[in-house]
Amino acid sequence: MEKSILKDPGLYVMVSIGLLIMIFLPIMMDMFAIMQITQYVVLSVYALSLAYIWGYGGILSFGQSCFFGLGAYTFAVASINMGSTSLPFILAIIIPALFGVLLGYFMFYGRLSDVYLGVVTLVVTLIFWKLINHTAGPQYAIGDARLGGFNGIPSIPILNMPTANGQMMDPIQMFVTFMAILIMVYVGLRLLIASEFGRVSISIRENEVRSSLLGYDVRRHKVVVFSIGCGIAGMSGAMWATYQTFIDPNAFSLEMSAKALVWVMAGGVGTLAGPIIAVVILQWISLKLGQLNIINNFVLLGLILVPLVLILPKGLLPTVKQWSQDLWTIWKKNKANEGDTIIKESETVNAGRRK
Amino acid sequence: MSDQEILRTTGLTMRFGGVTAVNNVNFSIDHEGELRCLLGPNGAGKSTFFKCLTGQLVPTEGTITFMGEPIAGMDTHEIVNLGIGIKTQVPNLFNGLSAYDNVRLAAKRKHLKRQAIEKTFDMLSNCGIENLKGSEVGLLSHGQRQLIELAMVLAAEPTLVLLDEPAAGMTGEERDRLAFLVKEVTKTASVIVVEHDMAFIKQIAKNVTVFHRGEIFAEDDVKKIMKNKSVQEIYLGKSADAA
Amino acid sequence: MDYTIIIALEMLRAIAWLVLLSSGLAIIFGMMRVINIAHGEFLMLGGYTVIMASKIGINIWFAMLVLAPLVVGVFGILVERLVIRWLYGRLLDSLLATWGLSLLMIGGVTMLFGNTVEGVSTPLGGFSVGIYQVSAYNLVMIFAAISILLSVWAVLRYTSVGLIARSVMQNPDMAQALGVNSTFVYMATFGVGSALTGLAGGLIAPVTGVVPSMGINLIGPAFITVITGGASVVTGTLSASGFLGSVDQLITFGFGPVYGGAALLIAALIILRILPQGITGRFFTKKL
Amino acid sequence: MSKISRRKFLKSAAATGVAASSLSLPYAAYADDHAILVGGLHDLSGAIDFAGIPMNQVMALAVDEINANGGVLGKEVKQVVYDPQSNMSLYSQYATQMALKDKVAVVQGGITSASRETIRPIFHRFKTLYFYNTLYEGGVCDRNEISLGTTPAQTVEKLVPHVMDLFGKKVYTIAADYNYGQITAAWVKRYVEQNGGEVVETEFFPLDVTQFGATISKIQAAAPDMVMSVLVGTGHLGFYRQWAASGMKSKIPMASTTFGAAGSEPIIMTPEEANGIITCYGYYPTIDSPANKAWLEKVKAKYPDNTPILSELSECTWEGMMIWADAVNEAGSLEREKVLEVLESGKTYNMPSGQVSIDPLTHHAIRDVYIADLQNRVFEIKEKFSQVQPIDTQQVCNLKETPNANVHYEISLDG
Repeated sequence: MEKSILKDPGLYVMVSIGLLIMIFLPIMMDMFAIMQITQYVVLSVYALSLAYIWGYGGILSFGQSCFFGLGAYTFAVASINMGSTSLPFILAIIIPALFGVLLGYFMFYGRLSDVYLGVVTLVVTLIFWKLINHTAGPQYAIGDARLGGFNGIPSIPILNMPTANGQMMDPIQMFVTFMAILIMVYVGLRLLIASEFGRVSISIRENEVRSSLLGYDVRRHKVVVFSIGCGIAGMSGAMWATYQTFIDPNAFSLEMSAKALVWVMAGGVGTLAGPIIAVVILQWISLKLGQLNIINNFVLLGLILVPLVLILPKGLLPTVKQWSQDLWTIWKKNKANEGDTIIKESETVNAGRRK
Repeated sequence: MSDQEILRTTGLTMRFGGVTAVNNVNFSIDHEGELRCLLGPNGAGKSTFFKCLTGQLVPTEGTITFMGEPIAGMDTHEIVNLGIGIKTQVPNLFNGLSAYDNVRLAAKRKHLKRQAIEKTFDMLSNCGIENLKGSEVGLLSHGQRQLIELAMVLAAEPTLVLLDEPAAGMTGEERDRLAFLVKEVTKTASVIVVEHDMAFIKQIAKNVTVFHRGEIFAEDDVKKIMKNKSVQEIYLGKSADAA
Repeated sequence: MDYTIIIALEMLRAIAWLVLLSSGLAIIFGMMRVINIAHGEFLMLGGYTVIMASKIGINIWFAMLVLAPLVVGVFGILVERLVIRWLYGRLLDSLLATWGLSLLMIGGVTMLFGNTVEGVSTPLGGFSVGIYQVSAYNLVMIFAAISILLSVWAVLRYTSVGLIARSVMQNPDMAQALGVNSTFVYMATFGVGSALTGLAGGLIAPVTGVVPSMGINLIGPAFITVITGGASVVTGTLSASGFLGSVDQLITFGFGPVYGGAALLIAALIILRILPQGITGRFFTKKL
Repeated sequence: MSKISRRKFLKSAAATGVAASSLSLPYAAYADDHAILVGGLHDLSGAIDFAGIPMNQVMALAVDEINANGGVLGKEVKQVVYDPQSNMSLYSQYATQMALKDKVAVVQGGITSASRETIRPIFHRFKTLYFYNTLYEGGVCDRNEISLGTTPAQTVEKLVPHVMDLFGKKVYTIAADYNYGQITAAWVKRYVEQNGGEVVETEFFPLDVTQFGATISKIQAAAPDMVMSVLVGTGHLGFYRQWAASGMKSKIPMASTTFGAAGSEPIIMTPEEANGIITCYGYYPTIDSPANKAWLEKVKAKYPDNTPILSELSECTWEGMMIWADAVNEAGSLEREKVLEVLESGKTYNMPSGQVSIDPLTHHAIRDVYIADLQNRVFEIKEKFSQVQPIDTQQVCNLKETPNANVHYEISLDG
């Protein structure tokens, strides 16, 4: 029964794919393509932050961009003031995580749940968005960093190499670093989900009342899960800021929050790989659309999204899994009918997560 | 057996808006191993009473003392960790997980990893549901779910076990198993059972408390209660005849 | 003294504004548990209806009060049949689908009508309170808000349609078991909610810039009002609009619009923290 | 009196360092068929497509015109168009794509300051010549960018005395709460005071505000002689409507440096709401010159059905293309350095908007500026000022002294 995460082939497949991309892409593709893909990597980390707290903690946040933005602005302000980038990058994880603890305490100890939880996160995000938009005047500066209001903060330093000489990363190095971060976040989350802590998270997602009746401190647990997600979102914000060398209040926008929801939903709630795939596909589509100029791109995006929900209600990855399992069953049956030896059924992967 | 008082409520009252669901209830379980049945028609306040005991509801007035410690107003998980376990009226399980995972999540509260797994298997076999261990519990029958929930409650080795209509939806065989289990439990813990099934009550209980309109109406030996005219009037009527 | 009257009037108008923006959404969310992210675009569609109608010479009042609700109501029913009905009980999928719908509507309206269309001016003039000039149209909006709330209340309270709607709202399965055709009720509810939204969109058309992207600024306040109000359509909308609108206006008068907007959000946050089910989740629970 | 705060931003020149040095630099912008590629980066969908679409249309027209006159260096010019969908991350991606992959010879575009500050460093880093054709708050100091739009000093300096003569000395300023609004409001205050007037109140509005009842009451309480509006965006359109609805429009006159900047507000607003608003821009379609009339004909001929709404934004896009083509032909090369040298030579161009030259010190346009009174959806030009200097940017930027600058200075005025 007890199946170790380390025996899950899916994990190794994903990590190998990730490592292959990390190593071979810089050799195979031109600089421009690498920079494009770097963007998908950053947004994938962002998508993972919501995929984790929603899919494995049952916490639906409509305000994930709040932490994304907080991370981005933390990094921007800290790195402009400090000159170096390593400490600001760490701060960009810690500060959103701490804010996540605060907000989580406010929400979960207020017994908010369901859609109300969503709305509170949304409202908090709107407050941030409003306030940061209001910082156009010269009086709004933290140290050397002007917050800039609607126009945002330009000229954010590029990440330094973590080595001693601390050189600025070139696009390839940035890609490799970010890819490594993505792989680490993915593996870290998989391990976390498979751990005892993760199992409790899932039990809370499944049945909050029963979890507390078993003596689990549901609220504290949720605060921890939430703040882990916030820390990851903050880190992705910092990656975004340094990738773009620019950040504006759109980082806090509802659109940014909605995107995270869309990626996770489209990729499949309760999976980690699904949202990453969704990021790549949907971002790629929107990029390609902008180059086509056939009809209004909002129309096209809408025409893609609406049927997507109707056709793939469970999201991309779970549906594809389901289909391939079905196909497998049919194929097996045919084989059996042909009188071949029955293929030993491969056990479905079920390491602590639900299909 | 120790003589420490297990549970005492004083003036326990729970109001929802204008409705008083539990009214000035003074109730006690005096010693370890006691098994008490709660009777009463639907809406008499039994389930609300349970919810107050487990901290799912914060009582409007009154005190609850468990093992000498006041627990009214504490959080559910804190109370549970003091040693109260509850099987709710409608089985409250992790529907997406297997029976094994369900019970193990409970066992983990008291035991370290390896012991927890042993405990889980013990409980599954004690409750006669070993064969269900891999099944997703959302897909099982009501009776099976009752047993799984019972296994979860017992896996955490509570001092006081609250069982809300445990026999509902069970086959005869399952019910016998349940009666046996409940008796086993009283060796190490006290038990409060809410039940309508008189045959089952007779099978397990000695002392009975009757709830009516949120108050304690009568409290006595099971045989005497069943002969009590006014109790029969408010509640037992048919069941008593049937029994 | 005049200034006090002006502030009071502005508060009423701000409240009416929130009622108009949110009542259609409240019906759809409160009764169907469907989050319509495209709500802002439904308002926009109402606005466009008025503009297009008055462009071809239709009386503006007729366009606002009849055509806008009609067009958006029919559009709503169409959307319900094509998209929403597959998503009942799937709150989040409905969110994703309606987000797609909102993009589709912004782009579609831009393609069909263009993003720069000639607006209509506010009917009625101004009137004066002491030295101050106030738009008479403010009174129209306040009156419209009151009428909408009253009629929704009366329909729910006194008609058999209202009873059916309430029963479905309380317990859809049970209502179905009693022979209520809940498919039809849902469709009708979405239609009515959309029509009210269309009416609101029509009514605000003369006082806002009607452009395809106008919904973005409107969905936030509408959504927050509905959630803060809680499950009861009429009392919830009224109490939340009343509270949030007053806070917003008072702070705006005192400290400026930035703080007014922020105060509205913070007020909503505090309410949700104290009353996690919205205002009517705790108080007025028996009200409609 | 004024102090220019030169806030020392970390230069994103940082960005030029390692990254660019490892790249081969794209100044030979030939496509496979040997046409010369030029990039157009304007929002064609989303919230500000009303501004982006006309700019893109005019750019296409300019490309046609250039090709009809024999192209550039004898080669055909081809437009590469991407739609950033009002989305900053797409802006940055497309900018990178144009610079690195398409290797375009020049890019015209960016509308909001945010979009410009997203793409400007990218073009600077990859040495792709960039024309920004929108009126903005001023202060960009980057030799790689030519900014053709007007800046606040150019318009406010002329508009304020004009309207103060007309209406009086007490001014109430309402402005959008962002850079452009804040800076323009500061210039308004400075020029009102220089002309012996007083700004009784300056109020800032977040861009999502749609309700202006409180402000309208406050303005009435303050009883100014005129209102100066620096409102922008779709939410703020509500102000003009609510202002007219309350009956105030006939009582307190209004001037603006933003109303109708992209040409759409006068159409969305009814004449009852918008008549009499005094504005000041570098271009109006109603300019009475042969050059402008001929240009309007060309636009009409190319877009008989979907004629774009013309404004300073679209006209400057035309200028951007024509000036670039002229400079390349004169330089005889696509090499950025040579083209920039021609652009810095101080040449004067005859454009539909009048005389335009490029200030070699700031790379901003020295241009004619007009004041117009809006009547029945038509800007009636009241006054023309020739060869107005971008003095705001000139205060902070000198590209002769610091040719490698890559900054957007915040121009702030104290007192």
